[in-house]
Amino acid sequence: MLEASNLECVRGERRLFAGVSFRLACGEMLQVQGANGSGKTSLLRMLCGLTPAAAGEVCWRGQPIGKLGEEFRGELCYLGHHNAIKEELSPLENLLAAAALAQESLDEDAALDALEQVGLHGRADLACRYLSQGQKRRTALARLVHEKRPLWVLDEPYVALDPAAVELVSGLVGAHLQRGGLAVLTSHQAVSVTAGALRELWLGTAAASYGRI
Amino acid sequence: MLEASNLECVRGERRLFAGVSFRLACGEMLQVQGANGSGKTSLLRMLCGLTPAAAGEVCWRGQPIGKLGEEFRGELCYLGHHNAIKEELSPLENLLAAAALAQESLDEDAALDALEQVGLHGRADLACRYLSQGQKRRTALARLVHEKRPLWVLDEPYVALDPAAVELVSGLVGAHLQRGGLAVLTSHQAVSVTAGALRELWLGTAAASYGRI
Amino acid sequence: MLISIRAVIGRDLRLAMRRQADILAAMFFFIIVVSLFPLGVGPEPEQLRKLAPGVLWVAALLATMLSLPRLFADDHRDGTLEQMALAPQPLGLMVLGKLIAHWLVAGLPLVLLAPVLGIQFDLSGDGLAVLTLSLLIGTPALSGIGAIGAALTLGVRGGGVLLSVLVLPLYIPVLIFGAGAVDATLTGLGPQAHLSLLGAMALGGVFFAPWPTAAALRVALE
Amino acid sequence: MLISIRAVIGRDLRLAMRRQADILAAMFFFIIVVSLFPLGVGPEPEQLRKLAPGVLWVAALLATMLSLPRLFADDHRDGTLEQMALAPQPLGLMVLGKLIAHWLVAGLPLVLLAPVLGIQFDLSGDGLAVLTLSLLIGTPALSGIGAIGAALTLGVRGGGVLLSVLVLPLYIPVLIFGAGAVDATLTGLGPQAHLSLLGAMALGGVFFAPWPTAAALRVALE
Amino acid sequence: MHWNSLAEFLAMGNHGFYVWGSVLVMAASMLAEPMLLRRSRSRLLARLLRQYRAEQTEARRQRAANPGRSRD
Amino acid sequence: MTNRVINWFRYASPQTFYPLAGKLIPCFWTLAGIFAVVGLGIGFLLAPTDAQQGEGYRIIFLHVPASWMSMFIYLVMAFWAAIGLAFHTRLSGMMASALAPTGALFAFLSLWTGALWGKPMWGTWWVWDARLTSELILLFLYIGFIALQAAIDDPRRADRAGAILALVGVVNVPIIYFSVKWWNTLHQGASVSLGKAPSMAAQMLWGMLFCALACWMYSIAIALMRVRNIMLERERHTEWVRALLAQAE
Ligand code: HEM
Ligand SMILES: Nc1ncnc2c1ncn2[C@@H]1O[C@H](COP(=O)(O)OP(=O)(O)OP(=O)(O)O)[C@@H](O)[C@H]1O
Ligand SMILES: Nc1ncnc2c1ncn2[C@@H]1O[C@H](COP(=O)(O)OP(=O)(O)OP(=O)(O)O)[C@@H](O)[C@H]1O
Ligand SMILES: [Mg+2]
Ligand SMILES: [Mg+2]
Repeated sequence: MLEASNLECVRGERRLFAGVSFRLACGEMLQVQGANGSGKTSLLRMLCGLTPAAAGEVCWRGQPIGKLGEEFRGELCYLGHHNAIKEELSPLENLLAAAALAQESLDEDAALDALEQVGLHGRADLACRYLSQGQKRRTALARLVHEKRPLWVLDEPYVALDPAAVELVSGLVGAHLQRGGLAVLTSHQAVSVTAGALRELWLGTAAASYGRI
Repeated sequence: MLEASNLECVRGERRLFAGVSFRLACGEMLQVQGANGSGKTSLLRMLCGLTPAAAGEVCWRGQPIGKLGEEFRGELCYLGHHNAIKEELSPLENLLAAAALAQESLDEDAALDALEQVGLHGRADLACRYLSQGQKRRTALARLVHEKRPLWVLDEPYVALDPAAVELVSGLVGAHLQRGGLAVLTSHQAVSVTAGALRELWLGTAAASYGRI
Repeated sequence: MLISIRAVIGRDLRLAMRRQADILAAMFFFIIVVSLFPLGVGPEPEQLRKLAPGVLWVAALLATMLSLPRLFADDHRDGTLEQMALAPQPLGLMVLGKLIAHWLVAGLPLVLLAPVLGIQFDLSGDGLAVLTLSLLIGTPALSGIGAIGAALTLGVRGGGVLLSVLVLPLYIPVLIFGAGAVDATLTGLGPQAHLSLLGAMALGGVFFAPWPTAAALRVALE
Repeated sequence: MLISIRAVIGRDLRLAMRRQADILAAMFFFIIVVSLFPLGVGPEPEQLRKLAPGVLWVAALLATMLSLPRLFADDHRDGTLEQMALAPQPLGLMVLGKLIAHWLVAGLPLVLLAPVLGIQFDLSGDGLAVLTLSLLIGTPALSGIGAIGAALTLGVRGGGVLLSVLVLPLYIPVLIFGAGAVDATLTGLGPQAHLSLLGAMALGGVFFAPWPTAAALRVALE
Repeated sequence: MHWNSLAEFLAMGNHGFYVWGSVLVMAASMLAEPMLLRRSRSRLLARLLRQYRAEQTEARRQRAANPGRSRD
Repeated sequence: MTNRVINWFRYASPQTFYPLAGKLIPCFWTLAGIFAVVGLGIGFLLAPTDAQQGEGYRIIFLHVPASWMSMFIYLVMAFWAAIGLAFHTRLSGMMASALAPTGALFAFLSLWTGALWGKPMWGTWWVWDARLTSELILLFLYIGFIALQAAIDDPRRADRAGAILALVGVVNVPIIYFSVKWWNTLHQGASVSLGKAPSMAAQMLWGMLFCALACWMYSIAIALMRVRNIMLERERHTEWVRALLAQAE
């Protein structure tokens, strides 16, 4: 489904990585690993089409994502370093607004249910400004609860979460894989998914192997 | 040295915690733990005197910190969720500026050395805007390398760091404790310090207040 | 398609309502700038009447401009803009939605206030009517042009003020025709010619601006 | 103590240099607003000469005001302000340092530009000299008063525009005496009285303002 | 008494519009303010009562559910 | 001595102030009503026609009290703000926020009645006269205060920020007033000049006095009403409000 071939990333005068290739099928998850600054975030943004690659190509269902455009974006769910939530709005409103933006239908009950699942019941109507760091991240992650699009790209989803929440998110990703979804994620913590195949990709000199896969 | 008695924290209509008391002596470290939103950040800010407590008192060397004022602040090093670095300045400039602000004397060589220790050599002169999330956090943490003030208050110092960096920071904290310093920190990861006594403080009851998680 | 525009408008309006201060404060800025002028140039009513169209239009322009930096900046900072760029519909449409919301929040209140402020400058009934009409037609153009500038300066160092440098020259035609319409009325010529030119600019601003804006946003996100 | 003020000034100036756009753009904003006016009100030189002091002063005031929201906002967002509040010296002193840096970056360029722009309005040599002098004395007061507003609206919803609502009324005396000094020169009365009042306000602004500002910053950090 | 007729009183020497315009707006706003306050007060009280009752029933339910265990 | 101080602070606590205010409100309303009837009766029924301005001058019975109140209330507000900053009493912040809307209302009414007066007397709704201008600025100051408080949701933060603003404002009000005054007179007189105040007949003076007293009583009553609302809202989790609610049930 998702295929990257010979990706190269150049930042400033630095070549972060080159020749990164992999292929990801349904039900598989790719964990991108590497030291700080090895280019994980850059790689993920390339996979989404946010940053152009210096060389190489990303294909989705066999076609380059640049060509697919909206068709590809309609199947992609990206979660970056930033939470993409508005501090003024409540978690509930944020969740509904995010769904509307992605042209998904999410009714209020489903949204409330999602928030409850990520442990924010009782906070659903409090402006996000007042939430703790971890609660903000949970709000952002609540999108995943009812997310049905096949490709998830998650950049350090576990940051700021407590262990219980980490487990919960792992469960969500596991369920997604079991449904036949794909996931690409980065994390400095060990990732345990309950289902699906886990593949790893090491960036940078740490393992001295571009594309061990 | 540092003593908190009966601290209470009220946010909005919620009482986050009450009756929190502890005493921390030289060479001891307190790890504050609790689920997301249990009030760890709030507690740390109280200990620094940034937020007034709803009830209770924080004392340093036997005197309330409100009275000590600058005297207390001169012995405190606080690192919050935010990195307190300017995106436009390079790590080197940021480090020097932070030292100047705290009225410490840090020469350029020492600063460069600190940056090298946190793994930023080669990046010392790049604007922080270009750094990765983890590298930004490392820049903020570089302050600790030559930090001699006795009380460190660190809010989730390990966030966004790779395992190597986590170890490095643990080593710094350990050395600080061995020198007779005090440290208060929060982290959702397990903390291992090489020296000094580790005490734990649990806030909130995850099960009771957050339902399913 | 319309649904997603509606969603964007709805969200932005809700945000504005939540902030309230935003709407009120844009209006007050307009009021205060207009009231500052007499303090700067002196209180003679004769002179003030002559200045009125220019001052009111310049103030409207500045008030709009001040609200521009936040048009995309908030969405950029917290990552919402990335989500919009990745949404399965043209970014231009969503920009159009944001534009409409921006006008409702930042443009319309100025139009409604203008007659009251005109009185402070001792304008006649006719003058007041044309002033209001010219603002009603002209402010959408201001929002449209402003959006391009806001997108171009997004995430750029010193964005806020750089924005005004980019946008103000483009605002000049709107200012000239807007103030010109009122002036023409006051001097007895008809305002029609000015107003129809203003209308053309407004249409262009609203339907043409979203596309370069969307392109600029994509560049900002790279 | 002086060392820490110096450190703050040095850091802020370095940041401004790094951003550059900031300084340049504030100046361009000033230039553009001043140049917009003749477009809005028509080109008669007689009338323009009368307007000159008012327009230049209002433009200086708006340009200063535009640079205010960023005075503390950046430091607040990235956590530097917390560090300042925890530094072992009075916060007021550091605010004073930031004020001085702000004036050097946002006030001084306006002073240097004023004579050039005054020529556009056909001001006499005397008028130009007094205009420049009045700006030199008055802009520190603008920075000082503005800092209070910036601190009060820090981290508050709709901060940017709320700030102008709070600050503009307080700016009025400065505007009146500043424009008044030039006016008095043009009409043949001496500017001394106005200028000395302006000086008193500037002293008050610089030495009094840092304390309420520091208090407001502590409130914002709570 | 200064006036000869009601009509004269209302005309106010041709300044009726201005005088009564002032009186009307001033009276209206000075009557509206307390009325709005009264309304917001009754709404506030109703809301607080609702919250209070909800809390009470919640507390009672919890006590019934796990007697012996005090709040944690 | 200490006893008295403690006593004083007892009344500064919302808990004791709330019922006290509740008892006082009807008294002030009654007084306001009486004074208003007397004042307006004198002003509109008994007072003679003014020689220069005809009947139009009767706006004075509304305009002057409103103008006075708008200025007084700002002073009182700043006073409470200062107390709040100095002693951290909860009541003072609440009083300041309770006064602001009423002050703004009076400033608006002063402008409105003044404009309606100006049209027949000067032939224009508005001139940039010193007094008028400073009243307008006063309205802006009120609005700034209200907007600032509305923009901060933590009441304690809102109180402190508002107090700082009110105090800065109160230092500025005289400066503004004199600067505006000077500004206007330095220019070669406006083409429309202020009609001199009518030489007042004794009846006018009494009328105005009673109207002003009515406005005072009104302001006190309104401020007490509003402060009671604010207290309930802010202290809804305290024991005394709960006791109150239990009673109401
Ligand atoms: C929008 C228009 C107006 C505003 C904002 C305004 C404002 C004020 C203010 C603030 C005061 C109290 C000042 C003081 O006591 O020193 C005042 C008093 C007064 N105003 Fe006005 N005014 C306006 C229009 C007028 C007009 C049109 C007249 C009459 C032709 C007028 C006549 C008076 C008089 C007689 C007093 C009482 C003077 C005194 O007690 O010293 N005002 N006004
Ligand atoms: N202009 C530039 N010149 C040199 N290096 C640059 C430039 N811009 C970015 N970089 C480097 O590019 C890298 C970006 O890395 P990226 O954000 O993808 O890292 P990451 O693997 O996500 O790291 P982290 O684990 O810290 O999130 C950093 O090492 C940064 O220093
Ligand atoms: N106005 C408010 N009303 C209700 N709750 C509030 C309000 N403001 C803050 N809170 C709550 O206060 C808590 C703040 O927690 P704090 O940031 O101290 O948590 P933390 O322990 O640091 O969490 P994390 O692990 O996520 O960083 C959050 O639970 C938040 O929901
Ligand atoms: Mg990264
Ligand atoms: Mg925290």
